[in-house]
Amino acid sequence: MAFITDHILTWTAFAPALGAVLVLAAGRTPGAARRIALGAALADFVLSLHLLRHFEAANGADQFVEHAPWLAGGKIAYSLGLDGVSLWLVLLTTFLGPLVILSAWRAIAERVREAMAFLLLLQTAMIGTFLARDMLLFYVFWEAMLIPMYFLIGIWGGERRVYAAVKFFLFTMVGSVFMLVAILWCYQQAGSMALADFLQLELSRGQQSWLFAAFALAFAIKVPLFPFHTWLPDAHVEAPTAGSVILAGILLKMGTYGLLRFAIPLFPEAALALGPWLAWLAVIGIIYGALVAMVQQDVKKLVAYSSVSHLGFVVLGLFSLTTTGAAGGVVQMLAHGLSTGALFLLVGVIYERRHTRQIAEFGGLAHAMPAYAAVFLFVTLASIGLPGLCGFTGEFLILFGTFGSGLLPHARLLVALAATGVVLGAIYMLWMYQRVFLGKLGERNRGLPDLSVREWAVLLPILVMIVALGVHPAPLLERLEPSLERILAPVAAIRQTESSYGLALGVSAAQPAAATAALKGDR
Amino acid sequence: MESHALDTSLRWIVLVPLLGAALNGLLLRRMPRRAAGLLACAAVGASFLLSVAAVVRLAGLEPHHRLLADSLGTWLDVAGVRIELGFAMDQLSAVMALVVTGVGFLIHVYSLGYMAHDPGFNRFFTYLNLFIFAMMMLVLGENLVMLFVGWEGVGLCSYLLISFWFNEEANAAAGKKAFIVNRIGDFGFLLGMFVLGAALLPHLAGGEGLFSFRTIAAHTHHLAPWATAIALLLFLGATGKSAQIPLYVWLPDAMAGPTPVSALIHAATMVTAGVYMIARMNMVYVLSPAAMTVVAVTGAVTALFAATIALTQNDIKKVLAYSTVSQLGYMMLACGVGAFAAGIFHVMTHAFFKALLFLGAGSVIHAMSGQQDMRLMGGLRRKLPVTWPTFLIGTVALAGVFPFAGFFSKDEILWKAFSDGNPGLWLVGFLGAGLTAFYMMRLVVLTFFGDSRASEEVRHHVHESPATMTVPLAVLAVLSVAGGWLGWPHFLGGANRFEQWLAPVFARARTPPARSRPQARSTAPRRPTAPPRTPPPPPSGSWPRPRCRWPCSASTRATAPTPGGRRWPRSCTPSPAASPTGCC
Amino acid sequence: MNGPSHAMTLGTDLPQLAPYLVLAVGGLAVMLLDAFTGGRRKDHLSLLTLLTLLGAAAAQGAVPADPRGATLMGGMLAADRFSRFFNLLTVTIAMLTTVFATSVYEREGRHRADFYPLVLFASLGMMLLAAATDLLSLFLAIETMSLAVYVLVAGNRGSLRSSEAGFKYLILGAFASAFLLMGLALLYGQAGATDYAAVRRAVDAAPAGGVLLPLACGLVLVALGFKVAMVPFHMWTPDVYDGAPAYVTGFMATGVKAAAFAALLRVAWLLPPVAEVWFPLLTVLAVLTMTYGNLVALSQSGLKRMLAYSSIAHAGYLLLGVLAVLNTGRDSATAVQAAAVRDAAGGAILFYLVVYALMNLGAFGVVACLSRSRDQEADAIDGYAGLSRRRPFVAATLAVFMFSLAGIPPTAGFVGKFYIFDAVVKAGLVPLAVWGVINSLLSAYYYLRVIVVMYMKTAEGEVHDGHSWEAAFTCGVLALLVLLLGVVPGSFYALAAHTFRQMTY
Amino acid sequence: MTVGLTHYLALAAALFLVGMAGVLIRRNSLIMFMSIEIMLSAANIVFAAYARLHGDLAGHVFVLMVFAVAAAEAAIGLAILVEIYRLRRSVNVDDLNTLME
Amino acid sequence: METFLFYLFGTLMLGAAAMTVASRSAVAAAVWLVFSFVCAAGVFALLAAPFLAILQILIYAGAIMVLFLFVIMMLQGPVLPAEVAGRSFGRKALLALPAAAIAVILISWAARGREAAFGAAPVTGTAAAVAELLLNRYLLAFELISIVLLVAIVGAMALGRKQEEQP
Repeated sequence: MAFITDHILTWTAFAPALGAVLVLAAGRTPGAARRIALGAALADFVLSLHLLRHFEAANGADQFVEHAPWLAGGKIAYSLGLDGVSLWLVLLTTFLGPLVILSAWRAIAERVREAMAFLLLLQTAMIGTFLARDMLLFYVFWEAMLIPMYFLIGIWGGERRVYAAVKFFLFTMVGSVFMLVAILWCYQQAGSMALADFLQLELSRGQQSWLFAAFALAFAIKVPLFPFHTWLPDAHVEAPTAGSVILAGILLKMGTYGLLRFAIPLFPEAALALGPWLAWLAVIGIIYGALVAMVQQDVKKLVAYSSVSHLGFVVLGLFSLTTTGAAGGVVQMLAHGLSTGALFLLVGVIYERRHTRQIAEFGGLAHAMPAYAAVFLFVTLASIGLPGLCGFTGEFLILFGTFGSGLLPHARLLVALAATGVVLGAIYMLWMYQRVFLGKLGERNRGLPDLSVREWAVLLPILVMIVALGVHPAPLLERLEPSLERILAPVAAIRQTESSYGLALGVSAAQPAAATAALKGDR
Repeated sequence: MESHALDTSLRWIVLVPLLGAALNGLLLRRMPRRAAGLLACAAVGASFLLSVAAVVRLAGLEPHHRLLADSLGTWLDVAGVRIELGFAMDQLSAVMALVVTGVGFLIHVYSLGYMAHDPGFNRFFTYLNLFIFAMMMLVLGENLVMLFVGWEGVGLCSYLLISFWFNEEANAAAGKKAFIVNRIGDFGFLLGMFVLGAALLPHLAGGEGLFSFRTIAAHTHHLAPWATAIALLLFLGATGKSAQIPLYVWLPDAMAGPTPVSALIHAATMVTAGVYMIARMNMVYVLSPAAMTVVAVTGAVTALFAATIALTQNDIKKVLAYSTVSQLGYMMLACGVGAFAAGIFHVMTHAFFKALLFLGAGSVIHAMSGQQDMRLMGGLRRKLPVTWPTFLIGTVALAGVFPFAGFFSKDEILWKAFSDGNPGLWLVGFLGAGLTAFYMMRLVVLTFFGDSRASEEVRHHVHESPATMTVPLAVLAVLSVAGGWLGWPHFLGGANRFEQWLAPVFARARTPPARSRPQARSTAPRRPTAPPRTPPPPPSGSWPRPRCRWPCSASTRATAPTPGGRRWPRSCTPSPAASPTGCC
Repeated sequence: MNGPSHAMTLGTDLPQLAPYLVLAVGGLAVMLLDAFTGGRRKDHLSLLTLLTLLGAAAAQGAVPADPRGATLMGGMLAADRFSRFFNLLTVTIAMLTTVFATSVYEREGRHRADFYPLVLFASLGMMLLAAATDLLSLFLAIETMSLAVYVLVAGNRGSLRSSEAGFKYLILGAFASAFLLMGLALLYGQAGATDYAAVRRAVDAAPAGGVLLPLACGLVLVALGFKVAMVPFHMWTPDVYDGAPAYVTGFMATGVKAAAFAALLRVAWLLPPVAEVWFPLLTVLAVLTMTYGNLVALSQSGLKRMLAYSSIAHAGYLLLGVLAVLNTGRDSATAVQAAAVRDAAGGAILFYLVVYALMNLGAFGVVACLSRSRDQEADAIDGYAGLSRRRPFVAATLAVFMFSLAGIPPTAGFVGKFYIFDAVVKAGLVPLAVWGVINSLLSAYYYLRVIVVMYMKTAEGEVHDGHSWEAAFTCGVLALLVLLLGVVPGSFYALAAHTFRQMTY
Repeated sequence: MTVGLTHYLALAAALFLVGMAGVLIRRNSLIMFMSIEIMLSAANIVFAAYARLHGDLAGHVFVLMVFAVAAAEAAIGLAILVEIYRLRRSVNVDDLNTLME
Repeated sequence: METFLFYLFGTLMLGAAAMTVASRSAVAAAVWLVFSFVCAAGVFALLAAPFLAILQILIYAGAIMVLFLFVIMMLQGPVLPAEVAGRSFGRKALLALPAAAIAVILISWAARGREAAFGAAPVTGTAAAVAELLLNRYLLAFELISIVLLVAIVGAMALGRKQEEQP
């Protein structure tokens, strides 16, 4: 086992790719392909559990580090590491992996072998993205994600799949190419592609602004942040269920992960200066996404727009630049991965039965499929942030962390606006729920079978995790906090004289000392 | 940190109903009806018994150390934000816990009969148990976040139960409306919580739960600059939950749910959560006279306004619904004038008689084959031998007739409003009380007196409800009569034990933490007379000491007995005198 | 009077000349074999061609690089790593081309006998072009290569498209040759001798402000720009790429371009202060080249034509690298830094040329593989609809090539672009890098379209693809190489940079 | 006025421009071809002139090579032209539009 | 004398080249081109390159142009009317003549005063001298040009072949 545990990160990242090769080589029948793929995904999950078990909670630095020279005489390296943030996102990925494959068990009936291989390759790319500690390696994984996803949407998608796939691909590429130039520039300055060396760069404010903009664009498109979100509904709606789940569950997290891991700590001054703009966009996205979701006629599209709204929260939390807000951001990433992933799975369930997702086609489904309705409601509630379920933990930390952030101007106004998203979220989700599940059961929906055992098997783990994350997020946060402190350290270093958290008496973040004085004087 | 007794039974008070719900929910299909119902009742009953036991233990403690605590661990702890997954029971929680589990148990039993023929029987009990769980979480939560968890949880159960008969689009819409309106309130709640937390966080030492009520109480002086904001935002949450203007709109629609639900959630327990929360946060509210005024005015206006609406309703449940809104207004009024104990007292008595009224109404509806329009009832007096007298008891209790429960609580509120120097508020409340008596009498007359206006077929089927329904009615009737005696006021020769019991809770906030032992008593001699309308600005350099705007607390009267007549303003004659005039 | 007798060095230079000789002799042998075997089966022609190429590679491999970095035949040719590199590259390209061509011929049942010697002679020209260190050998190498390629392009007997393409190429090629010649004449005039070393001396000694030297340099750049399809000398490209048989197009697009860039690098290195004059213009042209190629490629419906425009765009990326090579003298950077940047840029170009050769040959190879005959080439992109079902393997390889051409990781195309842009950034030309990156984004669209059609569209009606086991296999190997170079390019890039560093003149 | 290098260069430049104009303006492929030959001889004159200046015969060798190359180009070009003519009956460049479709 | 000859040959050569470009008929163009090449031979002679002058006439004016004329004759019939009927490039091309003349004048003017005469030729490009160089220093070029010609032969053969062999 030592050869596995010594390179556990590599194994975790590439086990799915190995599985993909196996699927291609040995998956002669669809059934065999599915089984091999599931086995690979499960094996990967086991590997990631090993990570969780041996992760040192109090250590915020990268663990299980692997380093091997790759290019340019080692200036570019195959460098993997795992800190608290990566840990959870990797776990999310490996957790959803088998479920996604299970969900595609029947839904993908043709060209199963390719589909399974793409799913597994995608998983490798995603895990690699979370683990890479070398900028070029990161970029390679980042871009490599596009290809399998592109095929998943384009081949197994819905009516307008081609349009959606190309749009997805091009949008994401637009952002990332600028990031590439920025990476190159930094590489030139730093003399190495190592993230650690990038962090040592001393850049002027102007340089930081440009670089930050280039990075942020890439990530904002991936998130997607309003107004870069237009690819998302198309991609989601056209993608097959498995694709949507991965897209919503993990792929969107890449953007927020990138912001947190790279854009903010690499360019702290720019993050302070430009972050508020992104925070505003995030809030606009929260509200906009919710409003647009409200008028959707297609369940999947509604869920897609809800993602825009939810990820707005994440971005807002990240740009509070406080540990609390960022922790909330990460929790919300996981929560969104679970709840929206589950929602897409559920939409897939009904789509498999009725081949439509139009809200108007349904009504009263709770009569025909009570278990399905119950699960759907449960996930809906998680999605709208009911306390005790995962969504609340994230939203709470984000909003609370942002509220008193001394580093984000107008933080309280932003939170107040963002919090309306909580109300709006309830409106559109429950309205959808009402129209789909409540009321009288239509003729066409009579006799629809309830959840099958396989569907239960897919959903149940997610439901359990939704509760676990809502009730007992402490172990998660415990491992997250040291890493976040470390990541946000460059920002903190700039404003070390300020307390980054706390209410100031109507004094802007720029004069925290004055604010403290005012507070004291008032007493 | 005050010492407190650890008591792991608290968690079971909360979790047993959850277990009941879980068992029922997971075995939804396979569970026989009877078993499901009994399981649910047993769960709530157990919860009740545990509560009683806990209260007994609590009462055994020295008054100012009356606090039972239990913790399931830390919910989250990040960057100084430490939130316990903890439960605590003090005197206030104890009252609420008993009311919720007690009334809840009765309504569970009632529902066994009421829902006996409903296809969603098991589901119904699942939801009910879930609700008790959430409500107990709200009541026993050790901190504001736990309270919020329960707060949202009851909102959810409310949603589920209102749209219980979701076959009707209207019911589903009503449930959704309730949830969303509550969410608007929650928006304020969240923000209020954030302001509070953000103001506290920089001042906390390690290990203190950020939103813990004890922490808040210990750090009130840090909250002073933000008290108004916190109080008002939280109050926005309370208006949602407790159906105050302007967020009362959901409650009448909520009558779409089964009647036991209306009794339990939309009359007895959940809707009073807002009042409970304000009472719980009294230490913050008293810091902000402005916020108190807003609470009081909102409560008073709601009380009157809802009463006027109730006058015009023909649906028996709608009348009761608006009556509930009105009574909630009284509770808010009490909180707004600083009479938290009176507010909570009214919460309790109201729980008894309003649950009784709703269950009685349910019995009527049951008898009338689902008919809810009072214009099509009449003459049920003889046909419903148990329902009729119990209903009448509820009515007079609500109307505030001496010596029924409603008299003591409502009277206390009005008196406190007056003595606080707010004759305007008192007048509004007084008018509302008159209207209450009027519309309740109208309801009774229309329903039980005269000749039946129902169709032949319905008339033929009218029958008294089974014992599972009538026994709870009877128990509640007893409580509606005797429940108020706990707060028998001094001027009638009592000791107002209820207020005494709660006094430490509400005294805590008013005592500067600098002093080692908060003692409400110590303030008593200083406040023999009513304070001026506008408070003097707090002395700078020291923490703004909350000003008692009412002349006395329970302890005041306990320690400095004065002639009751002096306390009673002439214009504020006790309700019994007023009720007959309002009654036609 | 003309120094020592250079014929005397022939003996010592012979081993270094072996690859060229093998090709020349092999070309003759193939010709003769064809003549003697008349109309019978022609399999042995391709066999002999491949053997010749292998022999050339072996000869090149057997002879170690001249440690002195000396030149051959009195300065006519370099025997450095640079020429070795291109010799092997050229041989590889020629072998692949031969395989593809043979696969088409076999399917059709008739061989084009002249193809084989011409490929060998063209390869010889390319190799010489990359090795030329004398104005005369440069000229002759270009002509050898060009003439052979003209005939290859035009050689589809009975095909008007082919003939027209050949003629167009020839006219414009001759036109470019005239420019080249004029430039060479002026250079000769300045130096008084034809070898690069003399030219470099004259350049170094030339007083500032001279007109003729920059003019000469400009004329040479025009001619080479023509060969690499730089805007505005690109106009032949689409027609010729389109008109020639796919395997020939692949050969042209990769071999000719690689050799021309090799020559360009040598010249650019030869004339840095002079080329400096042209830097702004060259910058504009590089930008135009990328942009034009990509923009027009967007609207193409034929795969070959699309690839033609895309090859213009790729020339643009490569020109960015050349600019980086040239730009190193401009900054006030130290000589060491400047040299490092120049090496990085040169290495990037070499690396990219190889990658470009692999993926482009692969793409044209797929076309050849699927073509039913010379006149029914698998050119229309719409014709690829549903290919992923009919020929999953071939479709997958083409997808890899397309992704690589678009520059998406983990393919070699990405790494190649990465090195180029990295060098450009290193040279301080960040705006150019940005523009290049935007362009590669633009290009993604049309490359993706091919994949869309293959994987996401279904064919209308019955489709008959050609099929060739050898071609498919070769494409597979190429795809594998493209992926391999995308994942572990390090040592190969190091080799390329090292090669460039040791370039002599 | 003495005749020196500059004169020859001027002559060559003029020839070169004339040839270039021919290629760019004319549409008859034969005449385009001839124009290119004019350009080549312009280059030849430059070579010869410089050879004279430097007293170096390399220029002559270059010119010699140009002759041969020109012949080779002409041979192939004309062969293609004949082929095209056979297929299309025109050598007008504007008619070479099969590829434009 | 040299000046006179230079101007004579130069002007004639340039004029003939311009006429080549401007001719409507390919035959006329070819004839003008031959004339131009002959003049070029004169220029070579002036530049102490007798061998080149002779080859210019033999190869260029002789062989290559004969090839041209041959092809022109072969294609004559239908070729030329197309252009004549369609366009008037000939006339436009005549503009090249004055343009070239102006170029000459300008360049001469620019070189005025700075022009240095070649002086006595240090070497003369006789056949022997050129051959000496060609077979020594430029041996490789010599070999290469043979390959170029070989390619031309192969190409011309391939293109001229009647039809490819069928299986």
